[in-house]
Amino acid sequence: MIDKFVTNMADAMSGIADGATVLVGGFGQVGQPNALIEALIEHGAKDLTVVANNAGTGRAGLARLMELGRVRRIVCSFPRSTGSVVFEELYAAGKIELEIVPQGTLAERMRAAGAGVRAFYTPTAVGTKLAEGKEVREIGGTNCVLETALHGDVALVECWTADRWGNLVFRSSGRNFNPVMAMAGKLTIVQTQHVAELGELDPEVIVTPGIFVNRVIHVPYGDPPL
Amino acid sequence: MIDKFVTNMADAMSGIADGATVLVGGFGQVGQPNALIEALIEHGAKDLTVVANNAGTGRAGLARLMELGRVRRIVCSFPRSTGSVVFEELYAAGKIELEIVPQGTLAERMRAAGAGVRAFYTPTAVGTKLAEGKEVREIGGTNCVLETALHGDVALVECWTADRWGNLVFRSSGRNFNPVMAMAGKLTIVQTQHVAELGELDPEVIVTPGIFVNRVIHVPYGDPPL
Amino acid sequence: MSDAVKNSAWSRAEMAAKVAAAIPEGWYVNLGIGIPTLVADFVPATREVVIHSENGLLGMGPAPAKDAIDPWLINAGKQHVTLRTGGSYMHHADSFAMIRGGHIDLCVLGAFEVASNGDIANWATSVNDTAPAVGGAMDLAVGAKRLWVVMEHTTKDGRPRLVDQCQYPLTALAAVDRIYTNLAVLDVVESGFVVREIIDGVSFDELQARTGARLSQ
Amino acid sequence: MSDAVKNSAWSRAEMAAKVAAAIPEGWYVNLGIGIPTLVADFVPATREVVIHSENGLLGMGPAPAKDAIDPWLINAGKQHVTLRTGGSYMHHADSFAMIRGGHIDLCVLGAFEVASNGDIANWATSVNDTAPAVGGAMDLAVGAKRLWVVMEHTTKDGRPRLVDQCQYPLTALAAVDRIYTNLAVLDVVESGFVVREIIDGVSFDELQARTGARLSQ
Repeated sequence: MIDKFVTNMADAMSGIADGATVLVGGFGQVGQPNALIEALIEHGAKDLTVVANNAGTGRAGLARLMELGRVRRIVCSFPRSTGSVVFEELYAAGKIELEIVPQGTLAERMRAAGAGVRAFYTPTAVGTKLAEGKEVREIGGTNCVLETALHGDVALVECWTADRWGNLVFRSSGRNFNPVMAMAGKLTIVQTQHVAELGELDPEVIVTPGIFVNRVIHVPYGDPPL
Repeated sequence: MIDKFVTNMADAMSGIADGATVLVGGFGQVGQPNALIEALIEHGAKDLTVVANNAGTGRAGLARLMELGRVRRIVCSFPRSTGSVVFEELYAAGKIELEIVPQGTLAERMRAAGAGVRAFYTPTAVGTKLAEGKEVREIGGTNCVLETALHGDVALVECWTADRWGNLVFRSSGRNFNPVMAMAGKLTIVQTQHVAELGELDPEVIVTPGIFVNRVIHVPYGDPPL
Repeated sequence: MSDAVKNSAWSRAEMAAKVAAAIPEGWYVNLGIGIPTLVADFVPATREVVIHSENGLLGMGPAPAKDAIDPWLINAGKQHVTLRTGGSYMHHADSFAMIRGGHIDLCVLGAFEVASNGDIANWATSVNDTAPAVGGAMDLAVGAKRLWVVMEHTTKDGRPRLVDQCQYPLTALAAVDRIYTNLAVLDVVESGFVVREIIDGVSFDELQARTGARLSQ
Repeated sequence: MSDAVKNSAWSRAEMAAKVAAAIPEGWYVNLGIGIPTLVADFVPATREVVIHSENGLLGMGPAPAKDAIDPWLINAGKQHVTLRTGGSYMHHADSFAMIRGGHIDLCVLGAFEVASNGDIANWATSVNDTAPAVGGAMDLAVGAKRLWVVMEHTTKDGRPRLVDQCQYPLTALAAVDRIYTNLAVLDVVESGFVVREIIDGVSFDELQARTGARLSQ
């Protein structure tokens, strides 16, 4: 019987190595795998590359992971936002590397990784600082930048309901990067609010089929903060 | 009020020009927009490029369109199948051009068109006849072929239920190429089995949001043949 | 500022209302942070305009009443919003496919500067800022069918924001189609900025004096 | 054929059963047309193996009873099938993302020829065929984590199908990991074909005599 559920965070985090690239789902406070991030802090892996839309806020979660010196590099579209104090400090002190990627290119690079596209040409960012050093090529009359697939060694994902095959559905804007990162992670770990029996999720409405999921842990943590 | 429904096939086909590239959904007999294909025959546009997984079977539908000499070129993954008699005749007589594309590359090229990716590198077909004349490049240790986005001037799509905004859901394996072609078509025309009131389709389960759809016509034609 | 400008300059709400008035029924529209967000409030409820938010909403509705907030439903600016009847949710790659694939009829963004060739600078506040937040601005500026900018005509200390060449880091090249400022509405065409409307009591020459590139009428 | 080969050569069903026996629980598997399709019938119902069909099914089940056919539910071979509890539907781009993105643990395909370096030829029946049907074969051969081939050891007129170099047009380079024939099971490793099992009563030398490339044990 396929059963991707694990019952404790040590099992959920098992095998995450130092130096790993970790994709972290969520947009704003919604759909963030907070319990998994806490578990990653506990787990101890260091020298990480974190891929997320933001560079953390406040001093908990991702910000805490950074503050502990465990993140060597962050890849994101929106590093500087309200409350990104830890990132600001580390960045000013030269203690963290930053790669800024346009949000759509970030999503598309991970989707490419998940879909076996090795690289692609996009007009986004042509002629800007974010295209510096990248190959530019005219395709059908439009200048495009060459962008490469962005894989994760690990993806941390939050969802609304999961079953034991790892089929996932999401809630509202909690979907965001989560399904894309699930595809792009070699080891995809999911925290779910609710557990469904196999077959309870309608095959027509499953957003992330279990093939993209390795482990699921039930964390009914409730709503994002208002 | 947005209302993408049209009530007759002449309105549905309006503006399809000679020389157009027409994407035709369906896989096997399932999810094929048969009524729209018939209407395209009636409409009269010629010198068409048709993109579909198969090159038609029997003497109706796509095969009929070809037999009438209206298709200059077909792009597909599976030209020669049981009953593809019309294609075979035309091809043997040099009366139709053929571009064979691996099925996954075909889907990905249309997805690229819909998603603004202008071209991409894939390892599929490297070292085969289907990569002849195409750029090959090593990316991360893997040889890849450069494939370009495949746009449609028109996409003909079949779905299970549609609402007046053009939101679509599909039935079972009737989904196949339809949502991908809906994204890739400049003018996407849909035949739907059922009509839903706006709001009846759960926002969590809409497969093709209305942004990808231009016109919908209600054709409750029933089940594909067994 | 001259008295005429002071008296008749359009407020943020007036600018947003002007943009809203120009959006026809049926358009798919993405609204950036700031004044662009206000545009939605000025589209009459009877006119169906479908608002896209890049974090995976199509058919975004207005802010909810305080006691009806859904904590799971936010927009790209992280504000609590609603979903209209007919709206749908999608993941980030599908959401940006809508933007990058040319399916959004109109994107409205704020900006620091717009050049007469349509270049836009709206993401980095100085060339020395090494960690600016780009978000979806570059995708939107390049991908949407039309890009309209809403911004003050000049900086607080009076420097023009409509210029021959942007000084701030660029967001996209030759992307802007129209600009709504507090003083005027301008289109960007082959030859540069064309003035479509000026606030009451201000002449073309007065507007030109506040602009860093040649205007035509 | 020698009597020993005649008597003990594996049937199509036996080949399929051998493949099935080697698939562990939890694998995601795509089965090509022909003998590979039969494999599903030999996976015990108690062992959860998730079958993928490239036309948008994950968790494909067996053929339905004649009076329980769903006309909307077919597989890549256009046969009517069922969906297992836990299965899901997806569109073609998402379905091939599973294949091309390396998420399928195993693909089982038929073939005309396999070369000792793992090259596979399975789509065009001759170099002169200008309109062969490739379907998803190239995507599967390149994309799946493992590629196993099931085929007769030789052609009907006795020519070897395991060769030093494929004569038919290639489907993919260096892609095959294992081959199940009616006479043997072979792995493809750095040095070429390695025999893992031979049918009863046939020697290594007899197998070598029917093979167009050097075998090792």
